Amino acid sequence: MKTSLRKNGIFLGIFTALLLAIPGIALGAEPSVESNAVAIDTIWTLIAGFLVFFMQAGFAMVEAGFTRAKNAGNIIMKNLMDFSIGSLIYWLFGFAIMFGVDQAGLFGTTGFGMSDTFEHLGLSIPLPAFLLFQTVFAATAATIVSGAMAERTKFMSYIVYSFVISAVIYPVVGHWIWGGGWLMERGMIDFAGSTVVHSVGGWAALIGALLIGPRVGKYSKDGKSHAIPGHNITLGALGVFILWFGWFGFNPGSTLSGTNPDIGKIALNTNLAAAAGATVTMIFTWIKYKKPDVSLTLNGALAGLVAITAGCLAVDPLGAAIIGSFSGILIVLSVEFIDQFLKIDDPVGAISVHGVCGSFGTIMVGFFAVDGGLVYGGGTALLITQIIGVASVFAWTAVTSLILFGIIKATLGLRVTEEEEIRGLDIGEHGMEAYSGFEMKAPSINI
Amino acid sequence: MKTSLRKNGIFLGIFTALLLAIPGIALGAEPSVESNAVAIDTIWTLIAGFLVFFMQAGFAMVEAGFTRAKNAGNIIMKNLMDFSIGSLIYWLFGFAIMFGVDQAGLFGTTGFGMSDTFEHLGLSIPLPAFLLFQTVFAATAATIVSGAMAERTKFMSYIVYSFVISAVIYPVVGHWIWGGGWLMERGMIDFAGSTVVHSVGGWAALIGALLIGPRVGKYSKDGKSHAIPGHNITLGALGVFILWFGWFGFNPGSTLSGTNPDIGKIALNTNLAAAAGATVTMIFTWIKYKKPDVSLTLNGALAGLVAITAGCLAVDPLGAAIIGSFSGILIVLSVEFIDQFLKIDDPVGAISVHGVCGSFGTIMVGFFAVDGGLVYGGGTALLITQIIGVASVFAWTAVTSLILFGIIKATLGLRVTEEEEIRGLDIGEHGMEAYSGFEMKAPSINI
Amino acid sequence: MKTSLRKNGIFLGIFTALLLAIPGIALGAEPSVESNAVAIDTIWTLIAGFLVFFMQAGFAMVEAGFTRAKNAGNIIMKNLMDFSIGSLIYWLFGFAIMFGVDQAGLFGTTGFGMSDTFEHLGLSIPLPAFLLFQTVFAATAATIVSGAMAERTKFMSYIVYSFVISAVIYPVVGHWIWGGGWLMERGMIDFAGSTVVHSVGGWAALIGALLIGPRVGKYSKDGKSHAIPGHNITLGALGVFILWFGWFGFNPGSTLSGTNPDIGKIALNTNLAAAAGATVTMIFTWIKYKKPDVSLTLNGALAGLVAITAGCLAVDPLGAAIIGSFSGILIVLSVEFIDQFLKIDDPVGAISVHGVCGSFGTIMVGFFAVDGGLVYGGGTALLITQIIGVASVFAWTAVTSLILFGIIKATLGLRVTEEEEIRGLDIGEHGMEAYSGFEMKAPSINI
Amino acid sequence: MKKIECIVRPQKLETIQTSIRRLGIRGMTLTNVLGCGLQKGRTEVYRGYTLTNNFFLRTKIEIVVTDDMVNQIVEVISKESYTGEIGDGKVFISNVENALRILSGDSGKYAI
Amino acid sequence: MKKIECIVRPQKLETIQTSIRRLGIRGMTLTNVLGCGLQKGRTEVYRGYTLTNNFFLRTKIEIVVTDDMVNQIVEVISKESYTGEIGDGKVFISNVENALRILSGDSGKYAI
Amino acid sequence: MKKIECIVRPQKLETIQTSIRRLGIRGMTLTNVLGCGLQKGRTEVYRGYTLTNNFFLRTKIEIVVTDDMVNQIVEVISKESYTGEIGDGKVFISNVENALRILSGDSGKYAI
Ligand SMILES: Nc1ncnc2c1ncn2[C@@H]1O[C@H](COP(=O)(O)OP(=O)(O)O)[C@@H](O)[C@H]1O
Ligand SMILES: Nc1ncnc2c1ncn2[C@@H]1O[C@H](COP(=O)(O)OP(=O)(O)O)[C@@H](O)[C@H]1O
Ligand SMILES: Nc1ncnc2c1ncn2[C@@H]1O[C@H](COP(=O)(O)OP(=O)(O)O)[C@@H](O)[C@H]1O
Repeated sequence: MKTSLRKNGIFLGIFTALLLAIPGIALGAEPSVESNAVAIDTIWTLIAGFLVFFMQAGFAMVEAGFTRAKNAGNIIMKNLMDFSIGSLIYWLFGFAIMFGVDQAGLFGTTGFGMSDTFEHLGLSIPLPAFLLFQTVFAATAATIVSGAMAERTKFMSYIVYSFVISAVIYPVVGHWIWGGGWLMERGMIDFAGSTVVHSVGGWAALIGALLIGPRVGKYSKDGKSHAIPGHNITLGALGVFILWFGWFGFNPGSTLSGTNPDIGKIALNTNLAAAAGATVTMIFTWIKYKKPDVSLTLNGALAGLVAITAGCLAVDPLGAAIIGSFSGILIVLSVEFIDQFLKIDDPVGAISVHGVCGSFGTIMVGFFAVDGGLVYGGGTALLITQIIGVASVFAWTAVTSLILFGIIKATLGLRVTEEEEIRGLDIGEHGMEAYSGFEMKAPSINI
Repeated sequence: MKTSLRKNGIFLGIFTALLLAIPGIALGAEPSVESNAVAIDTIWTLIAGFLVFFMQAGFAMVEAGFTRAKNAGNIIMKNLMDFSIGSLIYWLFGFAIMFGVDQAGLFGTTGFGMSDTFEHLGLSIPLPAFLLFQTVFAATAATIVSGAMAERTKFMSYIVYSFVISAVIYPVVGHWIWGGGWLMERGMIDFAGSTVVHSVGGWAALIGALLIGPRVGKYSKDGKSHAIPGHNITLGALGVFILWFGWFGFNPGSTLSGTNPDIGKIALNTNLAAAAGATVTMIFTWIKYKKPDVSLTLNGALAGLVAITAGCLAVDPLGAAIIGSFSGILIVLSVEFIDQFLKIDDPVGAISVHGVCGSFGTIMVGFFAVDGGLVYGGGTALLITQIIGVASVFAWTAVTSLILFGIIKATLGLRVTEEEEIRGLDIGEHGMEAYSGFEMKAPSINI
Repeated sequence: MKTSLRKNGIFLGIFTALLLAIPGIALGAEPSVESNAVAIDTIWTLIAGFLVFFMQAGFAMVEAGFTRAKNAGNIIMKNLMDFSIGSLIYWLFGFAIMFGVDQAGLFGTTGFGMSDTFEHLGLSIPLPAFLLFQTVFAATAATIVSGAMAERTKFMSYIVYSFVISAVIYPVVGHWIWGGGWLMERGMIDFAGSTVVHSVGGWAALIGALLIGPRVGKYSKDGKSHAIPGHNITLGALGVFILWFGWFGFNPGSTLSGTNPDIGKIALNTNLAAAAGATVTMIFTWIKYKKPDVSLTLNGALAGLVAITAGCLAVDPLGAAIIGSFSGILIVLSVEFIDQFLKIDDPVGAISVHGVCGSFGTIMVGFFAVDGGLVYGGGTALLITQIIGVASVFAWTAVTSLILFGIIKATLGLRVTEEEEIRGLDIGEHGMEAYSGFEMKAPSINI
Repeated sequence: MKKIECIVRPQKLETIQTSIRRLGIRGMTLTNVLGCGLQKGRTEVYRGYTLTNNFFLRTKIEIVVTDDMVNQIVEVISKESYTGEIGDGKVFISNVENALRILSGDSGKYAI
Repeated sequence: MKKIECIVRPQKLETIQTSIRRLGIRGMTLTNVLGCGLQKGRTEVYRGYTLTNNFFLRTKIEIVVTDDMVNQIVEVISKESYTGEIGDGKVFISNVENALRILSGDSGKYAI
Repeated sequence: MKKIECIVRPQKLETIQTSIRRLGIRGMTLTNVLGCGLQKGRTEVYRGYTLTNNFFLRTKIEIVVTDDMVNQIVEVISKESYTGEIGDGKVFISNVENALRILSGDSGKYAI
């Protein structure tokens, strides 16, 4: 059969692949040490990207599980759409802003609609692999906001928001720190995006949640904050496990290189920070509230993951465990502060997890970076750079989000009607129920 | 310790592995550029195969989530068993039909029970890795049918069906297009199986759903179609995310080669088509039905994935986005047509997603293949080949499924009793309930 | 931009990675055939480790799904915490016991707190990658117990138990068989840990369940055993699919080497054993109980997976299918025996799946190892070694668990109060409900 | 005023509701209940042991009406619920002393 | 003794409960029900076809009290449940012949 | 005919049911309810703030019987439900004017 195949010159479908797989046939080129190294880097980047994609499922489950059943379909839909729309717009627009040829250290200017080879990046892996990897990162930033604004945001307004964050807000920050911009030039370390990805999502979430206001019933007239428990903690926990799993793509994959011997260390650091975050939150809530709090402990694992993202390459395992541990305490205090003091209603704790712990973790690199960190005798230079980076990203994201959500609020409106909110957004926005067949407690009582 | 190990000549367990991992010890052979290339291809194929395996979980969640709670255990069981039985029978029988030495372009004839080395395939990766990869593909085709025939099929009859599709129906098509058969010779492009895998599953689903008839209560006497909402949209959505994740193994993995630089492009195309499918379905249902439909949008993402599967290597990203977009509209029209016009009851939309969009995507390659597609000036040759391929696969699958389901219907019976259907197949077929502990609405009301 | 980067000598963030990815820049070293082989082994080990990590989600879903809703949050929390605490303690302590320099074949003695390079292991992959891989294995052993002791164990006591198994009980066995200890010297084959991981978990579960006693209502005064159905079989099934998926990391990954051509065979064997286990259990329960039992069939798949773990490298595919098939029967008999004869209450069947089938699978290697197995004319030497190994691990684990649980029982107490048990551990231990919003049947009735 | 309380098979609900509406009655309240009666319980096998469940999912319909409507409604319900199989259900009639429509403040027969 | 049975919007439950407690009444029993009345059903679109649902989630509150408390309680409930929109719900009052508190064995008005 | 309505702890259901069956009564209807009474609510801590829940899951058992059976049944129920802890529940007895067995068309005491 092989002979006949060759005779006919037909090299199509899976069989082509088979043949390509034989070294010496593939693209007429012999494999070489260099081509193998590129292949290793490519499959590593792609597989890591796939894992990061899967984090979308994790976010969807966490956000749905931690909110009420009557809004579950809406949350799912938001998660699906911010990824889908984000993928398209980032491909056509955002990627060029982030990785196009630099303009004054502020943003990229070339390669819109992929009309460029992006040779200036000096990538060894194929451009589409790099683009895919960057796309799933961009979508992560976008999806963070849906949790904080859950259970009351108009679907249309959310779509508009998603579009803008993936097209502009995120790519600009990405350019500053990863794409050759001014913070990169200054030497800021944000290896896999505590600031670039998580704090951008977190701060946008802060502004969004502030502008949209709390859910009906969240604060009584006297300002007392009420708990609105999530409807499916099992699913929420599954989401956390999926996110943790995906983070093994997020951090070690950010080397873009499987031939980089540091990937083992990055994976180990990531795991230790998450483990420390969860453990410390459990202990801290146990002491503080008398019982180990399940949902905060789940947040604690995520807090550790977000915090180590910046420094996963720069710190050593002990540093990772310390950063994770601090985050495990910080997350609890931050959730309480935002909820009870600032009175901003963030149903899933997204602002604290991504905004606060993301920024915190980035600054911690200034302390714990083995090379340049304060604790290791590296002085304050790096620390200052980190703080400048965190602050500028906060400023940029807060201002642009304020404008964005402000315009949406003034035009489309941010919020569904109170009636719709009480009945649930699933019915109101999508005409369906997520759990048909189950007897539900009536929407909006939580006894 | 190492010394003592060597002294004793004991190289077992994990430690062997450790030692094997040291280049120069493994199998007494030095690693070479060629052996490294083979290793890269092998791990790529295996990891991709693992991701495709995981799609079984995705199918199980989508099918269970989109149908009623009283049948959830039964659906789970069907998904588990079609994979399990399929794995065994494909190993012993189907693989030989698909990849054995060709007989007249129609089927393979050698290697039953793995009694062959399959050297004629010219594989560089080890045969077991290839077999595993093919097994998970075969199981995907089988599992598609369970969704369309859900909530009314006798378990025993489903087992028989699974057996036959994995042993004969799918492998024959696989041979035609991938195993050296006549369509491969003609140059048909179905890179990862829009036709081979998805349309085979989809068309078998069509015949199955047609022969078994609609669920009780689906159509009223006047022919009006009624909605029977799924019981767990959150879980269904999780299933879609898992499938999308698995598709990154399905398509890029079909190169069987991690050294193939096209894997990045394939992954990117896959993602863009899915994103475009979901986005367009959302917009289209929003316009058509006034509200963005959650469950159809989830189907839309799958429609884009199925459609791009054939052409993920041959088209460019723009082509991928276009194919995905078209599928996003087609899926809505097709679901409506099959449900309301043909009056075939397909609870999860499997016929439309896999049969219709699979065939559609395969034909689209004739238009959008960069090399040979009509749009790129390649003439109609490829398009005609694609259409012939799609049509022949439809004919083969429809006829054999008709015989298969016809015989089952006449002997074992396809359908459970009406009483059992109303009470739910979980109790009837398996003596259990999936959600013990929850208060359920009584089976068969959906108020 | 690249130039300016070099000029400034700034090699930070993702961009460093980009540059590192270019062969010839990474760490100042040219890639070589050897460095590529190491990279392949490293990414293989890491990705496999990530998959094994994801098994934690599988265990959490299986255990939560197979028990009652009122304890779901508690189970989730246990799974999260045994992994988190286990990761920390294994890093600081357990790893040294397992892989430190050998002391009399019994345990390791060096490298506590990672204060060693572990050069005596002769690892080619970076130590952190190896440590991560071993950590996720250790956590698997720990997590098995939570299922068997579910729905009645004090959270604090479970935390203490987790700590000890990850620090001492598991690492000692690991040392014996994988770390250069006496069973390794004797030539015992337990490739990926049927005995090391699963039977350790299973036997600890046996002792734990024995000491804690059955759940309220499980046995009536006359000794009759009652069914307490799980609350979410769909989620349980998802867990099984996740575990199966993760097992493709567990077994093939235990080569620690992607350049090892056996990884394909191992993956195939793993899949066939699981498929055979599920299929045979389905048939066997169908004959025995008149209906194919969903939850036992799910256990059957796991039984096949556990059993093949020891011999996945040593046996051929036929041997794998046979071992899987036997396990499919054994699991049913064992569940019945433990439940109805021994009257030990194991809500999820963990003792049978992990303890019984793990030991069984290890012994089967003595029969079916292609090289040295009885069936292949290899005599009884290997078989005897295997039996000695299984027996010693049972003895060690049973005795240490007895001491551990005995001490906990005498001090902290193992069990929650009866009132708390009836109300559910979610409220009692954590002050929350997992399914707020759903109407639940009152805790502790199962009509 | 009387309260008609009937326990019926859930799958009959839709036709019952339609027929009652035809009598001009729109108000009713449904509750999900578990019923046990002469119908024999079903036996399930789960993980190898049998459990007998004597309870069946039923729907309770409560309708408060003026005395003159009672017979008509009971008749309709009996007709629509009848299948001829054991388990068809029961109807209970009891007295209601007063009713109040919160929206309008109407009471007595004007309230229903 | 009378049984006050009222069907209200679930979101009103908390304020109703608080107000009733103020009258010194602590015992009550809640049931999740589906109610259908004058309020027009909502129409949902699922996968392209419309389904009309005439039933709304409501909460039934049952309170058994001595005769003298009835008016007071009904008044409080009406006040707290009122929104002015259709669907505000109804109150039904019927007679209860006897009551028993299992714990103490008290019966009649001492039981409630 | 009388309707015996009792609110009991769910975990007592099985023994109650068995004991009642021994009296020859097979028909009964169960509803899942939330009860609030003298029993003090429990306080839960969720994400750091406390919420007090005054409601407990209870099962309501409704049995319609001829007048002569009432005392016997109430006695059995009280006995089986008694734990001595607050929250043991209550029994209410009210009058039922008529009953109808749909299957046979029997009414009155023949229907139950
Ligand atoms: N005496 C009773 N008190 C309360 N509910 C009853 C009584 N008898 C029957 N029921 C309710 O009516 C339903 C139907 O009764 P069953 O005896 O099964 O049917 P049928 O009377 O048609 O044979 C039962 O499931 C139960 O809910
Ligand atoms: N005749 C009736 N019998 C039983 N329940 C009724 C009756 N009329 C109304 N209800 C209950 O009261 C609820 C409110 O009634 P509805 O007519 O919608 O509101 P309103 O009377 O405020 O306009 C309904 O949902 C239903 O549960
Ligand atoms: N006046 C009442 N009206 C309606 N239901 C009541 C009343 N009093 C008590 N109940 C029901 O009875 C249950 C038990 O009452 P509770 O006062 O807690 O127990 P006990 O009387 O044993 O101390 C409550 O949960 C509630 O459902």
